Amino acid sequence: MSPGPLALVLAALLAWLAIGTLGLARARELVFVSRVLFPVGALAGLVLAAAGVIALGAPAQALVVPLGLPDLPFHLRLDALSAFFLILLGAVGAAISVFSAGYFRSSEGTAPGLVCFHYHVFLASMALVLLADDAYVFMVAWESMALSSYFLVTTEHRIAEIRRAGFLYLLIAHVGAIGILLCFGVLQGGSGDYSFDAMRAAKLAGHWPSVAFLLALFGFGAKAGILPLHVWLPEAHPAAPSPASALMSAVMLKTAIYGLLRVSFDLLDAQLWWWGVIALSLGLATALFGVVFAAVQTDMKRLLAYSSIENIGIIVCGIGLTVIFKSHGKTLLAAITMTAVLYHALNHAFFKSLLFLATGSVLHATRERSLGKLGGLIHRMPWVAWLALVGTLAISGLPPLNGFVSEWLLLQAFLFTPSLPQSFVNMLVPVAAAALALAAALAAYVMVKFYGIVFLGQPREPGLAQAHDAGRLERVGLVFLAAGCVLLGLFPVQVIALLDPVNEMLVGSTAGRGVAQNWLLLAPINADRASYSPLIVFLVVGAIVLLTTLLVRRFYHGRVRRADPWDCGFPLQTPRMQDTAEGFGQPIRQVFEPFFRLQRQLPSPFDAAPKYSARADDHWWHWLYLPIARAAEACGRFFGLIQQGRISVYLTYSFVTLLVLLLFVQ
Amino acid sequence: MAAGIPFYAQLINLFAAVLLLISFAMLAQRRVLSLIDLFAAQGLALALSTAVVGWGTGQSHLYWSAGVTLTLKVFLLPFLLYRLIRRLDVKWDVEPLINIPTTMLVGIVLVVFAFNLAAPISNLSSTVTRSTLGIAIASVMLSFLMMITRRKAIPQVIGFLAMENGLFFAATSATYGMPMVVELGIALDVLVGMLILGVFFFQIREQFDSLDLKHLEQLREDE
Amino acid sequence: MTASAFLSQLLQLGVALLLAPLLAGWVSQCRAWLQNKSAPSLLLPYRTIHKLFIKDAVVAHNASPIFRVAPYIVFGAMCCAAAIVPSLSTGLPFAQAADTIALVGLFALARVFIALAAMDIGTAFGSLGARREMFVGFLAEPALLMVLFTASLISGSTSLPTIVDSLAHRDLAIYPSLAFAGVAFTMVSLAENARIPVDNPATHLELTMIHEAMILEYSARHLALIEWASALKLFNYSCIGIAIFVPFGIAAGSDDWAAILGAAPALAAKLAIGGFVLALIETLSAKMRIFRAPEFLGTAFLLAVLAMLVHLLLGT
Amino acid sequence: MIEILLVLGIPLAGGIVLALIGERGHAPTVNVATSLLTFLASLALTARVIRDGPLLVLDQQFFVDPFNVFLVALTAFVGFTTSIFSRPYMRIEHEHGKLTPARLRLYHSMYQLFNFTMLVALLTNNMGILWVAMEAATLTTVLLVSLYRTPASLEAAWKYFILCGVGIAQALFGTILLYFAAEKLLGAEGGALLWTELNAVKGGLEPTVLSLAFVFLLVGYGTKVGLVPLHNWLPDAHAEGPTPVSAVLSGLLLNVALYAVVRCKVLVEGAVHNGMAKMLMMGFGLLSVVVAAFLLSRQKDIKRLFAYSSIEHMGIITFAFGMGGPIASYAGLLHMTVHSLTKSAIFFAVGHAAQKTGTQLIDSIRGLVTISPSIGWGLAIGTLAILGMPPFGVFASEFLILTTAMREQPWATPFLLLALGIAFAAVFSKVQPMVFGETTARRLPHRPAMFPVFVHLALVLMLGLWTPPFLADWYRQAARLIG
Repeated sequence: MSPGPLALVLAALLAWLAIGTLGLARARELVFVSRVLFPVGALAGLVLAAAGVIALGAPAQALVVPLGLPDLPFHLRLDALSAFFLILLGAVGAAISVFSAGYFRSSEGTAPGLVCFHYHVFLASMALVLLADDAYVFMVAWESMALSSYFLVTTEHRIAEIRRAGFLYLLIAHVGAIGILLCFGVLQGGSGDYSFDAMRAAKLAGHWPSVAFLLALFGFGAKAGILPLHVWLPEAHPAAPSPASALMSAVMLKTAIYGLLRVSFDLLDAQLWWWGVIALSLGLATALFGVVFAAVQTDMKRLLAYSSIENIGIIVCGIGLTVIFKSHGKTLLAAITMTAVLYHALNHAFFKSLLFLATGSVLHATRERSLGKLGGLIHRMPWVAWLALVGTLAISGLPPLNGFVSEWLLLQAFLFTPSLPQSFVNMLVPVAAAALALAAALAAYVMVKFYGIVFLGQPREPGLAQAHDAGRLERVGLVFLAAGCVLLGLFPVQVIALLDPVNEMLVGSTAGRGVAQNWLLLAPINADRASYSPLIVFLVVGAIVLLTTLLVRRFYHGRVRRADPWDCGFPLQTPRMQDTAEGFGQPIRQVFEPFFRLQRQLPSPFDAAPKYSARADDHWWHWLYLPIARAAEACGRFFGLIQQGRISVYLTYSFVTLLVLLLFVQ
Repeated sequence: MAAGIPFYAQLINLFAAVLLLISFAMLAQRRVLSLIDLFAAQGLALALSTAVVGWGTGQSHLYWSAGVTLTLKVFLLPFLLYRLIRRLDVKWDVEPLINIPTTMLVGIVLVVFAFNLAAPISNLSSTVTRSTLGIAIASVMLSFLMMITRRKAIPQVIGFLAMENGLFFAATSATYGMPMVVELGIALDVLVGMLILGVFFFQIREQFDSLDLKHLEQLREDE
Repeated sequence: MTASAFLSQLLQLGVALLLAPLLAGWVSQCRAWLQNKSAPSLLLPYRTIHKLFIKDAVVAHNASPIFRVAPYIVFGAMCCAAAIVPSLSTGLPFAQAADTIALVGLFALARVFIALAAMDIGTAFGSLGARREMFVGFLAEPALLMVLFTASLISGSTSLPTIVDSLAHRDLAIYPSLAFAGVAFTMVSLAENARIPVDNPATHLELTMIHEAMILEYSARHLALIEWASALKLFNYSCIGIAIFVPFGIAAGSDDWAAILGAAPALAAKLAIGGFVLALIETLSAKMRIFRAPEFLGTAFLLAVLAMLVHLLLGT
Repeated sequence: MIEILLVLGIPLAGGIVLALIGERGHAPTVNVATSLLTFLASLALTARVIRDGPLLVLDQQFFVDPFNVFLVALTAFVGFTTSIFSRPYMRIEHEHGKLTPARLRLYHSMYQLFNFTMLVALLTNNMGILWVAMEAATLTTVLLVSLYRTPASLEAAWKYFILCGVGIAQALFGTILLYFAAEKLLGAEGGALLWTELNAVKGGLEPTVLSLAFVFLLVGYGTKVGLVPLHNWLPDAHAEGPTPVSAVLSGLLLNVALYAVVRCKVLVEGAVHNGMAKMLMMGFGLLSVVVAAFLLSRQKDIKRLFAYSSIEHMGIITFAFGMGGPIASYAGLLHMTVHSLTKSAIFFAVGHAAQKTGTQLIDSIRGLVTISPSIGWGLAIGTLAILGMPPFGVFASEFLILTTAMREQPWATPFLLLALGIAFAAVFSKVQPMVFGETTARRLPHRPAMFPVFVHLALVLMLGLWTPPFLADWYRQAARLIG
């Protein structure tokens, strides 16, 4: 084995597999599994991230492992793109592992060792996806990833809902995987050589590149949750234990992004502008759809899941723009957009896992997932609440945190769009920018709802008074992720410089040199056109806040008196008078009514125990999935008619088949 | 019958015609016992034609083959079938699923089809008996049709055996017979198959009190 | 960064901080005149702020630190925004650190914090206000961004000083896109500054209030900071409007101090007119139902997008 | 040569011995021992072939080439593991009063004879003997299918017998036509039915005759493969017979029938160059995949479910062989191997599950992992493997088939995508609640014989990640042979 980062990555990968196996061997020993195995797994994650950082700057390393099919051994390759996503996986994975060490307790449905096994296989297969350099090992890793995460989703398999969610997840993942498989079938160009090197070299003629791209979009889109293949996401994420949801949302969705980038920018040698238009439109639709649905959710993990759909939409939209730029040879702009895409992927991994883990802690402390039964947890769980606040602000895209940086870059890319040959695309771009801005603003709405209802206000249920804060290991994980959000937000120039090799590789140009005017100032083209320095903004806001406080204390005073809330003088105040999740989402439900399939249950005026309920369902179920299911059922019934038990009829089939074939041959 | 072909070939053609005729007769026959008789007659025609081919072409192993056919299909199987019917006490007439005129019409279409099918092949053959291939195919198809149209177990089996006869005829007429080991194997299979079927009849009767195939229509997908 | 640039920066920040309450006072005075009421003093906002600072802060029992931190952050964000928007001159070195997108981001930051603080106490009004504020914000924010984008597209920059430079100091050109953007901006400003027809800053009627509902629980210095921040926000919006639509008179760079000081009367005049127009609009229109707000803001958003499209279509 | 004689002789002798000794206590052990010996003999044969290369022995009547050698080993192996599985399984069936000693005797004897016929069919070089052996395989299994003597099992056996009998009669006609065509080139005594001889002269065979012959052979052997619309016997026979029989039917018989089809296809392809054989096989394959996928969603009986899954997989393999080319044929061979291992493992697990819960109805089996983790996980893993989840071998072959199809026969891929998706949904949605969730059954005292299940699954896993070089070599040579 050649030394260097690849060796380190492989070591981490094997370590994960070994940990998983150990967990399986000692499945029932909770303390061993949680206090020993998970932290060691976290260490492996850190090693992986470090190796990724080293590999970003280094030339690509390749390795052939004599496994797999006889003519197709496992090709592994560590290049800049893989390295970037490995950093993401390693860093976020490490944090989630540490958190998990404190999270998994006994008396959960599945033995802890089994969870440990699936968890680490999941991690290892994601790493392998990123390393894969031929279609076979890619697919093996890809499906292992789906499978192990399926088992994580169905940890509590006794609940029928969760089984249903798991089934839906695995089904869509599998159909998507077949799409990817067919995509590789196109890419190999009939050569029978499935290594990525051969695919890079293959020159596809005619429509084949477009077919490959569309198949990739379909296949990876199913995993990423692009409309209309998103339906599994809001089901599976809430069903899984929180660390698993975090891992799926933060990292697994990114492997789909990785795959899309790998296929469209690495394996396909030229891009067509209309691919970009498709990706852009789909991405925007996904983003808007996701955020609007997130706004009306009442389950905190479902809300976050829809928010993941939104973020994936933003990323895909960025990919679309990159394709448009690249196809017109504007490599510098493509590099900027690509930077935004990668940056947002990284950011989303950090803040979304932070939030999912926070919901995990809340879930543990309160046994409650429904927003309507939470509230006021900032007093009971200060650690979780304050760290979640960082995540909330970051995901809302507020300066100076990380979410803002990537949105800023992406918006800049839209603004810099030069006039393109297709006037239709020219018109699309501003509309896309507007839609993106709308999605970002709605995200803030959603996150205020999430944070305000879970952590602020008064506890909506008496039981919440017993909630306890996260344990020490959990806190470490959360702090790590929150720190990541802050650092990624404050030092974009350094991060973008790190991304340069990836840009160089994918779009043939670097953004870093242009983007970084100096170490403080982020300026994509030049400082006159646009610049942003989060550190300065942070320091200035901080200084003003500090100065104001000091001055107020200096010239006036800092006295505080505690009293009951005033509330316009209303005498009776109960926690139930606060907005519920439904209430908070109601304006959005009203404004975006066509988005939903609303089912309201209104009480009659004479109802003794009036009950009101409103459900916002996904149209796609009724437009796409149920019709497919019904069509399949109808086909099944039709084919069932063929087989109606009578032997004469069966003999007739044989006979007719024979006659028809004889006629055919003649 | 064109002139100039040897006498034995004319004989074979005659037997072929008889075979086809018997096939039609079986298609039209309602009575089980008569079906067995017809089956035996078909076997006899087959055995004779095999022997004639052997005589005409000097292929001595065809005599063996004819002997096996005679023993098996003229004596042994009809005998077994007779015994079965006596033991099972099922001498009823059989009413086919499709009425007999229709069946006959379909049968004629099949014969035309079979002849058409065989025509290009027959011209390729070097054997003098080549024109009988079409008849062989036709009788196979007619037997197939018979199996489809019968609603009782025993006539269906007789159809199956008649189909085997057609195949044998094809083997002897078109190619002067298959290698001996194969023929023996086939014969053994037919015999064992018949024995197993016999066992089956008893089991079915035991279960359903009848050999009507309508009882055997429970496993299905269309509910 | 040169010393004069730094001075120019400080000067404009100071002007904003000091003039903001005055502008608020001016608007309410105009409004009173227009409505035939006796007008409060122009300096009333200063006195109110001072009075509030003196008082003891009353904080609800279950208020979390977020509640107490929020006013400072809102104030900080608004100050920061004021440091980006050119009022007298384009010599704003700090604007390099934050462009128009960051400006919108800062407004959003303030909005999110005030909304969170409103939800913190857990009263019915608080969460109602927070919900409505975010509701208004989700349409106003992208609309504002699109207005700014239109200007950015014209000038090829997202940095406000550069925009002003290019709009004010180049050859005069007529930009039809700015007409759309102007209407959109006016609508957004009304909504964002809690003005009629979207909100009414002078009411505590539960059915209508948005901004006031959020800050019901605040008192003393916290309330003072929030009031000041609101005034700053109004000032900022006014300056943004001036900078984009009537940038003439704003000095270029930070070296020509005569020009910078000369810009002051122009600014005062523009603000005075702007304040009057605002009061006029408020007087002439009626408060909308909250669910008419999305129609209002949606129109603004569409107009802003249209402005961009018009710019692309007609080009310059 | 001695190895071939052993491979064929041991099961034959075992069958006779088992028929003679009747149902004594040690009969299952004798059964296992016979199968073990057969397996060892096949290993010896394999070793011999690895050392010496292909064999052609006994007056050219038997031969071993890369195509059949692994199938022989596979057949012997699955035969062996199934006999291990059947030992406790049949004992418990006996204890439950479902079987009498006489029927157990029949079962053991016929089981060995069935193995014998399979091995003959694989090893013979004579197309006529191949036919005889295929027919004999039907005859031996038909009694096994009706072993329980329930109405349903009798019905299934009757359909099996008649449909396969009629089908295979067509194959005989095809064989006659083949002989008819070859005789002119090879002479009546010149081994005109020997496959090796035929293969040598296939270019000179008359195309018209061979086209017709192929139709008859395809319809004939295709009935046994279970190609739609000739498949109707298959689900019934699988569902109503004892589980070990279902396992060998799916795992072995279908393979051997497909082997016969492919042998014929090689000859026909050599003579007829219009791609007729390819088209027919691809068409039948696709039709089988699609129809089976839709029917999968209607199943209520767990064994029937997996019977349809066998039809689906046979369709995939037929499609692959039809497509041809080194990769697709290679994939077809691999798929034959892994399908037979996986499917028999699934049937083992299903058998135990059905025995534990006392029913074959899917809706009545719930929460297997709770009552017996090994059965539950065995079934879950087996199902995932058969559905084409990596890293199992089924995935490897489907990978190759699908990617090749995408380039060579793109029109077929939408159907494959649709069918695989629906099959996945159908099977997994039924198996998932069986494996997971709250259980409905109580614990039964007996321990399941899960050893064969996990051995099979381990092998399938291995084939997904690593193929032994000699096996890969055979696959490659056989793929070249198949074309």
